[in-house]
Amino acid sequence: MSSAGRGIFLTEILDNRALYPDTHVISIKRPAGFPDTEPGGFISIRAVENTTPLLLRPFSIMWQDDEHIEILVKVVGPGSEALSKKRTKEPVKILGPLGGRTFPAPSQRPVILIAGGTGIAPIAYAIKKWSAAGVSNAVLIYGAASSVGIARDILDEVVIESHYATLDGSLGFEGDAVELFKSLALDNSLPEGDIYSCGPRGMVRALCDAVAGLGGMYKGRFAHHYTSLEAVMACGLGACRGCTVPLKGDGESALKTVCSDGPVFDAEEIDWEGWTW
Amino acid sequence: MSSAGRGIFLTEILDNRALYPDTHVISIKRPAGFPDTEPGGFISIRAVENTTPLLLRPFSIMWQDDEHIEILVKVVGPGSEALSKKRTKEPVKILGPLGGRTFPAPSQRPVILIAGGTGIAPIAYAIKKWSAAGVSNAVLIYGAASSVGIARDILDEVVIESHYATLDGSLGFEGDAVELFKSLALDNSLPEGDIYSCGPRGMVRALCDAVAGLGGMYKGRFAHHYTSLEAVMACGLGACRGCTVPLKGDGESALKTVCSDGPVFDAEEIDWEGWTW
Amino acid sequence: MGGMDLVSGRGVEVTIGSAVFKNPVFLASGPAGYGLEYETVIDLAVLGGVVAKTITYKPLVGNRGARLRETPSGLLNSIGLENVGCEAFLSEKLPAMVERGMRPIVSIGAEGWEDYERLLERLSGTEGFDAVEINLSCPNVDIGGMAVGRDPELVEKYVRRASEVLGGKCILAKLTPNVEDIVPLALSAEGAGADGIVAVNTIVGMDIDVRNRKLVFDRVTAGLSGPAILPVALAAVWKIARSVEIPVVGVGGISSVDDALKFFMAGAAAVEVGTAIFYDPELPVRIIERLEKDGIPERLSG
Amino acid sequence: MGGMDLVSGRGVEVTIGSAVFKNPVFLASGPAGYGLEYETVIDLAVLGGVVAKTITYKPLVGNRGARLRETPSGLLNSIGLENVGCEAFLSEKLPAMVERGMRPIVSIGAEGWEDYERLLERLSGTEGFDAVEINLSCPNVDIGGMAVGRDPELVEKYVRRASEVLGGKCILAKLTPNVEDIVPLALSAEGAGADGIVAVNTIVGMDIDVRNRKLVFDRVTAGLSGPAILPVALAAVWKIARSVEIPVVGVGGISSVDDALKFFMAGAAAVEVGTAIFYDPELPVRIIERLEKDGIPERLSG
Ligand SMILES: Cc1cc2nc3c(=O)[nH]c(=O)nc-3n(C[C@H](O)[C@H](O)[C@H](O)COP(=O)(O)OP(=O)(O)OC[C@H]3O[C@@H](n4cnc5c(N)ncnc54)[C@H](O)[C@@H]3O)c2cc1C
Ligand SMILES: Cc1cc2nc3c(=O)[nH]c(=O)nc-3n(C[C@H](O)[C@H](O)[C@H](O)COP(=O)(O)OP(=O)(O)OC[C@H]3O[C@@H](n4cnc5c(N)ncnc54)[C@H](O)[C@@H]3O)c2cc1C
Ligand SMILES: Cc1cc2nc3c(=O)[nH]c(=O)nc-3n(C[C@H](O)[C@H](O)[C@H](O)COP(=O)(O)O)c2cc1C
Ligand SMILES: Cc1cc2nc3c(=O)[nH]c(=O)nc-3n(C[C@H](O)[C@H](O)[C@H](O)COP(=O)(O)O)c2cc1C
Ligand code: FES
Ligand code: FES
Repeated sequence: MSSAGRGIFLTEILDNRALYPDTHVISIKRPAGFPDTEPGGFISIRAVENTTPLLLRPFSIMWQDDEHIEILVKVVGPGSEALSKKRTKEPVKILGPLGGRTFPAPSQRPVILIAGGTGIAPIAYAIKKWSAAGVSNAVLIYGAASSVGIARDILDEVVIESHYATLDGSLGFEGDAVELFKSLALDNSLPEGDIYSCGPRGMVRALCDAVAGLGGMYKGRFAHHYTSLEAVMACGLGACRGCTVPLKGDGESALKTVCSDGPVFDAEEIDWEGWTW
Repeated sequence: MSSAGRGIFLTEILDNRALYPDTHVISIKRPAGFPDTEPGGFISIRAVENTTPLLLRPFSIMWQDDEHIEILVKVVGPGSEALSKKRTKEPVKILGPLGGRTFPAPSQRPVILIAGGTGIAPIAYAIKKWSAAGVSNAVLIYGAASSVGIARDILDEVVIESHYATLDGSLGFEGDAVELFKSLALDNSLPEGDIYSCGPRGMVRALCDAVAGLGGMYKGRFAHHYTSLEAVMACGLGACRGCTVPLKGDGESALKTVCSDGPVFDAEEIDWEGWTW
Repeated sequence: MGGMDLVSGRGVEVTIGSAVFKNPVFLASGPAGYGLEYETVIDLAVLGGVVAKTITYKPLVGNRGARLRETPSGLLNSIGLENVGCEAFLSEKLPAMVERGMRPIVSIGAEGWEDYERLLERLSGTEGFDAVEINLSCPNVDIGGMAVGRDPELVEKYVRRASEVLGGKCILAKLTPNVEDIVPLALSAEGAGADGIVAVNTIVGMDIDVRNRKLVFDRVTAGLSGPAILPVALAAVWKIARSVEIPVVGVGGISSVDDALKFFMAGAAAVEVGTAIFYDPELPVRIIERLEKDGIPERLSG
Repeated sequence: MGGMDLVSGRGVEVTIGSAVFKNPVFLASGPAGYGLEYETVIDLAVLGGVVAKTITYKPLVGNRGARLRETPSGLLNSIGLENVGCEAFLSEKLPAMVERGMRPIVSIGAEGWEDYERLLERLSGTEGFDAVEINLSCPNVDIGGMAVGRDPELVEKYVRRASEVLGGKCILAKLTPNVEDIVPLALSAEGAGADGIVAVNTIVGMDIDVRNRKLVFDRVTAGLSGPAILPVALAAVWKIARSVEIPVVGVGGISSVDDALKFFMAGAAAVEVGTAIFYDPELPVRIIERLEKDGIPERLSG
């Protein structure tokens, strides 16, 4: 994603609805001049006027059209909590669009989209955007703690093959998204294609292990695995060098910034072992 | 006022109405065990959950009955702004009742109550409480920037002789409360009695000067002048020694704490000249 | 590191020198005065200790001018050691503290050496307390205070004298963070017989009233406390705890139960709550409850 | 003191040594990288100067482990001077900065004396910049940085060498507040030929991840910046401005226009905005607008 048109924008909240008690869909007025984005792109938001918390909070773009930018906000701390309380018409400052590398648009190969929890945000954007662009050979695997956490309605009318996993078994497969992926792969129910994932770090790492662990006829079936990562960020622009992720290197792993070298990375390149922070 | 029963209480907002855009009447549920108070008593409120602003904010009690504690909040900075946004049912922590010396209850002598701006809060409490207790020989002089700032309705049904001053002349006397006081005194329209005042420091100081400047037959007419002061406070309890006011002394003025030696002081004892902070 | 291991089932008593405190949560010297002022607000008897406002030999009136100023997540104060003096303290405040079930820790300061000796003399043989905190670190007075606390030799001299005169009592030395390296000061205090190190006092800062174009404080600078300084205090405690053998008492910016746990993990044997008492008087009690429930967190290795 | 006298009608140009800056508002070294990253976000050409990320002779990869941690009104960072090295800086970053209308101030650091000499050598005679800021104060590296900046003799040595080798350019010395008294360091720098003093860099602090029972930073401590440290930075600037003849550049916690004005009143000739660029990128421009409207506030007497 190019940085052209990137900026700090004063805009306003259009709508804020609680999807479930701790997760909100916030619709922000797309400011004039705010560029088009690709799935994996994100914005940073100033959640409060004062200095606690100090930094902007990054959120993946879940949908964007001429008038709206939509994000999914899970309340995990003071910043997300302040955001979850914002009301329609409240002014808000956003920095964006951010991200140096987003999810590549799928070519002919099928895509297997795997989301855990709020990781659904950029994945939902991908599904909606690409469905609209005619991509049809996509499969969604979406895991959450319980059926309450499976936000099916944010996918609206989009119909793609979808598989749900819940830890409590309240919807779909009982277990997590990675277990579901494995079971589908071993069932031969997944097409040969590329994986696009977003979710907690543990999930993405387990997914890498799962893909690597697939032997026999499944080996090499999933050529690419793109994943959108998270890290604590300050600038969001590649300036401060604060949001590092280690990629496998020759000797010591190389440090890249999640905000500007990512947030989308080749999952196989990540030095999971060395990523101790 | 004794400190018996003083404590930190978790209670809730019962009502918050904007008297005018920047001044709110906030009604707080009187917590179980919260003692009775006298006019001049105050509470300190935690306006935010986080640490900006850090300290509790002190507000005079404007009314108190079995169920309510009412305060008048003028928005002047982050703490009062946060308070002004609190909604019914929101939880709130208050420390109180605070104040070591409150307005003495009037005996037989008439009282002349003089309020400027939000200084009306403890004065209104005095009027309502004492009216209910049968005190009738009271006169109110109340000044504000404009008629909008004269909150007549907070005095409800209470009828005492009232004189209003507005800087823009939109209601009553054109000028400030002290000028109105002077003009009434020179007109011989004020009874011989004690003055109870609360308002900006400049107003109270000017009032002291005005009283002292009254010569001839007016001299000594107002035997006492009690005034409720403000200062930046941390503990509100006399512990930290942070909220000093200098009182005239033999040599160097003596430093007293507004929170526990006051907030009500004998106005004539204040070392206005030495109070440079 | 790694792993959750808070629950150790141990009691929460802490021993510093000759003194045993029933738990390691104290009120810091200053914000809460002599504790008495908070009497009806919190249950002071449940606290491990209450460090009284620093006393000097004679009463001090403290500084003129503004004494308090909020900063982002912080508080600047310039109280200037206003206190009732040792006579009134010993005859009025201390007995009242004891009577109300508080465990007093007597904080002592001085305007110079002679003053200090007189104060120690007056305290020696006095009953009602078994722990003393030497305030070697007040930034808001001209004589004594931080000026002494920055010089390892003076720290040594002051602490040694207290150990000699008050032999048998628990002697804590409270240090200033306004130095290049706090460790040599801690080592000096330890070498001179301190039973524990208290770190830290406030950090030198200042503010300006832009609208009125004037200095906020008559003495220009003041002492910064509150959450803003927690990272600095924590680093000081971490370093000292790795340099001395005696217990370290952590103070500076503690504003939540988690903040207190950080200090224990950094190596503190006890903590003091200062500024937070202003906006969350119940915090010390919540910390104690947590410690009693989960045990005192072990210090991190490293 | 007293009275409102901001409106002086003067221009906002500021001269430091041989360099004239069109206004006294700079971006501080580090948070904004080489300025380029903020290109589309703010109009960098209106700034008085952009202090680039500190460069060393060779590229540095910086620290492993977490690099950022929020604290109340503050930010701890442990970037560890990650930078592209002087070659890439001179061939790519600097020309790009100039091309985009920025007024670059080159921040230099070194891992030891030899490294420093090589860097100065490489910079000498190079075009494209006329001001240098010597980073004598990074707390996040083992060699060079703060270790040098705490020692008046080393400060003198480093600054003198820069003045010799880069003669003609404006030399700024950036100091650390992690000392007992910052004034002797400022005097050393002044004596060695610095044209201006920049105060302050970050304050040493640390944090602990309570839930996971582990240190946040691999190097244990990190550098604290942001509004939390403003009172400390302001006091440093106040003191330095009353001790040296050369201009002082104030940095530390500036988070509003009023904050910037405080530094001018304390005696700063210019200010730098660091951490605030993260959450309020437009702040430097708002400060400039205010200064252009009302003039640069005069320093307070005292
Ligand atoms: C590129 C990117 C996209 C993201 N997209 C989404 C999204 O679509 N929906 C969503 O709910 N969340 C998303 N996040 C995470 C979101 O930014 C954090 O949950 C939020 O910043 C936490 O702020 P807080 O003040 O509420 O909690 P804090 O108290 O700051 O933190 C709570 C927890 O979140 C972690 N955290 C703190 N700051 C960050 C940060 N800047 N980035 C990541 N984790 C952090 C902390 O380590 C802590 O464990 C995204 C993060 C990144 C980097
Ligand atoms: C005993 C007492 C009774 C009070 N009663 C009332 C009342 O009935 N109604 C009302 O609107 N206000 C009252 N005040 C003033 C009120 O406490 C302040 O307006 C409030 O604390 C400001 O907080 P802030 O964060 O909104 O503004 P800040 O930004 O903190 O301050 C704005 C202005 O208020 C002054 N101020 C700041 N803190 C205090 C403080 N603790 N005490 C006094 N002034 C301060 C500052 O000097 C500044 O000029 C009273 C103050 C005291 C001490
Ligand atoms: C208003 C105030 C008064 C203080 N007075 C003293 C004092 O008399 N003696 C002392 O050793 N420390 C004094 N301190 C410092 C505190 O004990 C404590 O070391 C410091 O504030 C840092 O802790 P905190 O951030 O929890 O407040 C005072 C602090 C404040 C805020
Ligand atoms: C992420 C980050 C990186 C920094 N890198 C540098 C640096 O490379 N060189 C330097 O001199 N100062 C560096 N600093 C310090 C700042 O320039 C500044 O002195 C300090 O942050 C205080 O100012 P502030 O509170 O406005 O940020 C850095 C600060 C931060 C937050
Ligand atoms: S957040 Fe600054 S480089 Fe990524
Ligand atoms: S506010 Fe602490 S003594 Fe008054």
